[in-house]
Amino acid sequence: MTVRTLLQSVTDAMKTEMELDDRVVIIGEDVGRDGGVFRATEGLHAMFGGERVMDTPLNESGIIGTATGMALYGMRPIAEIQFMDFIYPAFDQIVSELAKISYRSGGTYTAPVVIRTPYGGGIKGGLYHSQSSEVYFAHTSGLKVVTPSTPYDAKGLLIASIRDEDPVVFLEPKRIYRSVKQEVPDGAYTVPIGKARIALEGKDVSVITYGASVHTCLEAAAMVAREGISAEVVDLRTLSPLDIETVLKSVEKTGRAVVANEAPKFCGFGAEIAALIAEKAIDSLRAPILRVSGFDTPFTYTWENVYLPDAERVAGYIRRSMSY
Amino acid sequence: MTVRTLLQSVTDAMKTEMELDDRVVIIGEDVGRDGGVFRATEGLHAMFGGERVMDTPLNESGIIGTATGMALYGMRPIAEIQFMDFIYPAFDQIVSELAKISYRSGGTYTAPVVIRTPYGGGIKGGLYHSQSSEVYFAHTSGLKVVTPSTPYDAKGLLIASIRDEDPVVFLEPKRIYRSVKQEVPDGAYTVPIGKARIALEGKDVSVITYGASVHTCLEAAAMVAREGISAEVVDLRTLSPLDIETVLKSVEKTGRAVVANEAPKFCGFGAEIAALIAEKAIDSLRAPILRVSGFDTPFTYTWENVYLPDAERVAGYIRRSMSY
Amino acid sequence: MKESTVMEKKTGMLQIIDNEGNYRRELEPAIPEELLLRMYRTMATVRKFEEISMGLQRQGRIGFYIGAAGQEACSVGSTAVLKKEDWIFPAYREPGALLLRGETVLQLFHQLFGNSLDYNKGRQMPNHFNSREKNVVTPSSPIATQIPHAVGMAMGAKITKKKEIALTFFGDGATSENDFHSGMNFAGVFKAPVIFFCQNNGYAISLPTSRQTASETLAQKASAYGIPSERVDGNDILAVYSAAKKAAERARNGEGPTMIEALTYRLGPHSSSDDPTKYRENREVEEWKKRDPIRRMAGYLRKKGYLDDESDRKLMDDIDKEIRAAAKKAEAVPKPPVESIFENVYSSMTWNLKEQMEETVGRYGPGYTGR
Amino acid sequence: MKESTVMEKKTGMLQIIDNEGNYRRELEPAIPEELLLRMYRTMATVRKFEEISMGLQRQGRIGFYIGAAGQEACSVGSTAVLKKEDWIFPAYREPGALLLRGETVLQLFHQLFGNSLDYNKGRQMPNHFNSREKNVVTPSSPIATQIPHAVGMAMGAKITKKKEIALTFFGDGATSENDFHSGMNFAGVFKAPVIFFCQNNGYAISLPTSRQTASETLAQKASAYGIPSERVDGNDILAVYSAAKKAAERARNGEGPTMIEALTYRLGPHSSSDDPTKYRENREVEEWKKRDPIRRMAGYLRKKGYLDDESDRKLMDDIDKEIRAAAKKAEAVPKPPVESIFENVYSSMTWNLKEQMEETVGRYGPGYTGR
Ligand SMILES: Cc1ncc(C[n+]2csc(CCOP(=O)(O)OP(=O)(O)O)c2C)c(N)n1
Ligand SMILES: Cc1ncc(C[n+]2csc(CCOP(=O)(O)OP(=O)(O)O)c2C)c(N)n1
Ligand SMILES: [Mg+2]
Ligand SMILES: [Mg+2]
Repeated sequence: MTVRTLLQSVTDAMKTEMELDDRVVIIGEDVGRDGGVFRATEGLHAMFGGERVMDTPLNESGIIGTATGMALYGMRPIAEIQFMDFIYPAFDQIVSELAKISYRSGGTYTAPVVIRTPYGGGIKGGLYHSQSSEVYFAHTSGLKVVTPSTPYDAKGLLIASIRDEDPVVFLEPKRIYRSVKQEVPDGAYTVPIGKARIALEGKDVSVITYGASVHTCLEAAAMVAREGISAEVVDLRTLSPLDIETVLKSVEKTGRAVVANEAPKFCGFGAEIAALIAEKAIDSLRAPILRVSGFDTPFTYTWENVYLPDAERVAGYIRRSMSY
Repeated sequence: MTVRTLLQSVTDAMKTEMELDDRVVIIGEDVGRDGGVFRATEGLHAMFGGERVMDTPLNESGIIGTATGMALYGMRPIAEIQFMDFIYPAFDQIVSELAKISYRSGGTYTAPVVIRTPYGGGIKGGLYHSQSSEVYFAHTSGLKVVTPSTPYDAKGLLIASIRDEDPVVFLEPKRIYRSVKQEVPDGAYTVPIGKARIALEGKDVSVITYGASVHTCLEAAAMVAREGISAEVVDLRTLSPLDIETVLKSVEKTGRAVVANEAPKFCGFGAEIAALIAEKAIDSLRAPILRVSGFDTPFTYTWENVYLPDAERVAGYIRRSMSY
Repeated sequence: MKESTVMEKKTGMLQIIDNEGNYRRELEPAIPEELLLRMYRTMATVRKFEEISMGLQRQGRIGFYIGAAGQEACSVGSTAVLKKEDWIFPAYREPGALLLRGETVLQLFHQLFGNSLDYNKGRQMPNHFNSREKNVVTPSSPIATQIPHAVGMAMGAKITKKKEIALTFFGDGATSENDFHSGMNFAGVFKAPVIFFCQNNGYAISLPTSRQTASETLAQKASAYGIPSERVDGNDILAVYSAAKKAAERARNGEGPTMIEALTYRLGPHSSSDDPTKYRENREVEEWKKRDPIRRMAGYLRKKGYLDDESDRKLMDDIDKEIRAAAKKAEAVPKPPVESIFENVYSSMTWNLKEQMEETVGRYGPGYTGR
Repeated sequence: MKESTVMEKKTGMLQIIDNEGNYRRELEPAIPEELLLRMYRTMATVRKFEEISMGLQRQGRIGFYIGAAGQEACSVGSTAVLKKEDWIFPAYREPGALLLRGETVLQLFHQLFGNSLDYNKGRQMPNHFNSREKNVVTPSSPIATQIPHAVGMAMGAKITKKKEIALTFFGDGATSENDFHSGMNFAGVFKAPVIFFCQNNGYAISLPTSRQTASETLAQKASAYGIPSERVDGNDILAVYSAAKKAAERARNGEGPTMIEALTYRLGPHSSSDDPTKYRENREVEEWKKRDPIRRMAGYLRKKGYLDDESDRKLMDDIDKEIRAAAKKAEAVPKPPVESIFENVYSSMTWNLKEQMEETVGRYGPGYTGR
């Protein structure tokens, strides 16, 4: 066990798998000598050389497209996109190709690519270094979408993603890259894809969340606990395939649901959670299903702290749900 | 008044606006001499010449990117994307640029581009000529998303879109391009963006839908009417900004909601409708909110008729809602 | 051979056989008779397969067809230089590549009918031929997306010190797409062992190549990526073969990628949905019919003494019978069962797909195939 | 001038002044003294602005900075050939373009601070300078996306028979992006009056140009699109000016687009977040410091008799004062009110934005500016 940040866990997961499996390679912009703009691949170029840690030209569809070709060929590429905000030039390669290769070929070809990308606000990145567009990928059949909130999960989920036969979009909450630390086992282990985690047990209201927002929600839960409200915080860990059972079990227990994330609200991932609850657990509900999200605007530089739901805002929604 | 198909109304809308406003130009693949693969621009190249009806190289981001440049310059470009399935190479230009230009420039620049694209299944187009990915655009702040279900609306909404200051993604339900006919006024008129339409009044259950599915839902409503169920069919017409008032009013009246569309269900547009109802009208509900959608798979060729929700499937959901 | 107004600009191109099959001995590649005859048979099969399939399409027995008539020498001539371990990343006008590698006409028909024996399980439109066994990688409809895949595969082969190379096909229109740019650039930078085979058939649906780009030739686009390129007469099987052979050798020798621009022409419509009279002159089509690659190869084979009237007639008869029998057989094969809709989205079925499958089976019955 | 190992490959480039300001008379463009001095002042302002802003960044008073030191001649020399009606589509290293057009340092600081006087209303990171009034179009962070915009604007000018032309800036890395490919190709096909100005500063963050593409030069990429191109010494204001002048004339005469590859170097880090010692040698930086474009221009101006020690010192003092005063002033300007978060998403506010705004105002109070 070593105390690691979330970022260090990401690096360690890649290193661990690259040592165990020759087929694992890294491809992306500045991932080599530079070690990545967030230092996620630091040291790996020196350890594994330029053929396994590939600096690419500045072109995201080339990164994903060639990674896909490598995966078709039997390799296990990890493609880094520098910021989620820059993933869109590769969108066609992701949604038309990567996501659909297994289906369109009747399963005769598979493309087990992991796309790692930092996402979310909180680093003063303004409009184009802060986005959370997970729903584009979660809506895309054929992709798995994973996002850890702790160093332990980051390592275990990333290793599971690398080993998965399906393409995985692995979203790294950059705001908490360095702020969360935890004892993390050395060597390989996996955290299963598709399984949520109860980050905090509670009985009055279910707060369903993921990524960096998990920590905001835990803070909010601590706030309302002082008012006698017992909030349960569900950390989804995987957005697709969703762990519907854990979500429903929690809501059936508490009778109240608040969905929290930092993406724009309209048609955001929170909508699916709300819709599923409204379809499958409506009779347990004692209050409207509330969503606390980013605003339906692009991200903003100066007002990022207002844009991002903070503990106080989440707590406000919890109270609103409780007092209904 | 002239009897027109939905497709003819689209053509007529463009012709009408091009005659009234020099700034309106058309840009896309095969839109010129060929008249477009669906013939939507037939005759316009002959009428307005190659400088206002521009055949482009095969590159969607070039189409949207140059259209955006023209719009910044004060023109009113209509960009055609041959199939919605081929819009993804332009995704970055759409979500990073077009949608965000007004916001990021503090409103000093605007980019009033209309992106027209045929979408949806029903023409034996298989995996890549049948997609309904409207939610990607509806989730993107800064874009308006419009989709007509009748020839009258097609013309009025398209003219309104061309005149709108904001970028509009105008989705044309290709399955009903030629099958729906209607008396349509000659000359210019608009149908307001952001206003839904009650396609059929009813009192027992609200069926909320849009595009080609409107007709499927009307058929389903006719089926269940024979069983004594009075279904109200709401045709959204605009997905973003959504006409929340009309939706809520209908659901508050009927107490039951079925959301119908043909896109994949998970994180699809139906989720937002369900979530909004669950947030704002939960107390009126007498049944779970149901969604009848395409499957959470890519589109399929051989089984397209099973993939697409037909009247019988929609009727099944209406009955399920009623018998709850 | 008369100069065309459409295709051949001032820049030269490699040509070995003329319209009558006369050939330039000093350039003639050494191809064994057996292989030459197999190439010829494959080209003729592609042509006949198209004729019959277009008929099926008009009768509504298949939904769509997208033909290769006039372009057969391109895919066949280039595929002929590969080893069977090499990989092919096709677009939609390369049934010849599959057939030359031994894929059966019957299998292609399974794809056209989208039946239960189709490798794709009926998920794609006709002409999206895929064959894992023959290393022909699943094509999609979006133009040019296969190009970076070919490059990635080739990079993979290089990294893992394997000898396999990649061949990818695309059209003139595809050179405008983003993925041409990214694929070519990555290939140049990583010296990937890949052959970029561009079939410049003069049009992208209705758009003539002269409006596709202001570049004099498509081949010269390769220099933007530090990649050598060659222009060949795409209706000349020997020219195609020779250029591809050289490119394959470069790739195998670690010298990196090559781009080939083959000047050719599609004699038919863009697809069964297209009306080419809207955008091109019949005169032009007639001009190109004179350069029919199959007739030209037949002329060559006759001159070499490998083919005569009788063997040619017999061959055509065989092909015709094989194809008609295969069409009949494939049409009789049932659809994949409805459950198949939900397979292969993920390596194991997720709860939401199971839910949707159960609902579907509830309605149509288990194993339903439409009958 | 010593040849660099990094940048100048065998292919030639236009150079007019050397490191000491000696110039080749036969190539010297005719630029009025007043304009030359304005260009010089602008370049010096850019440099000083950066020095002071990087200081503010280190003190945490602004969040980020992305500099142009060493590259000032590129944006200033090319902008100088435009008329004020022409349009500029910048990336992030062109404050010089705005300043030469008369935008104030104060306004640039409003942007860095993201305050209520920032044209962008505080929505973008520092260095995303936009000025509707000066026809400098709103830049974004994704690389190369401005290129097709410039082309579209130029196509629009051509269609509507206006005389305006477009100038767009981008880096060496940007030439690999999809939008370079699409923009260049559309410009070639539509003969759009646009100048593509590529600042090849040798690196895209950490990636050297030699790994960005296998193409010998970036200029030769233009030939893939039928576009003429020229390579110039990007640290030589006269060379930049001359090439841009020629390109602008071509554009105005209906001869279409031109690409300019300017060989330059960023003396500082990629941005305030970058550590360039990870990927480049100090020796290389030192080598390039000798070619400092401002020093070279100063040498030229002295030789022309337009500048001497005293006037230079006074100029630098003025600039320093102006900038420090502006920084202070901008820092004191309050943030835009919280309500502004919800503006300009649409031309009129939608119900969901109103709802979110009301909630926000409910929490922070109307007109809240953080104070
Ligand atoms: C991304 C994308 N845009 C548009 C289309 C529609 N489309 C199908 S084929 C085609 C033309 C392709 O031209 P070319 O590359 O020259 O190949 P050819 O059909 O001539 O063989 C177009 C525009 C598509 N399939 N994919
Ligand atoms: C689409 C996209 N991908 C990645 C980035 C991250 N990024 C910012 S600047 C940069 C390098 C740009 O290099 P170049 O075009 O040479 O311009 P320079 O910074 O050298 O002026 C990168 C990769 C980005 N902004 N946009
Ligand atoms: Mg073509
Ligand atoms: Mg650079």
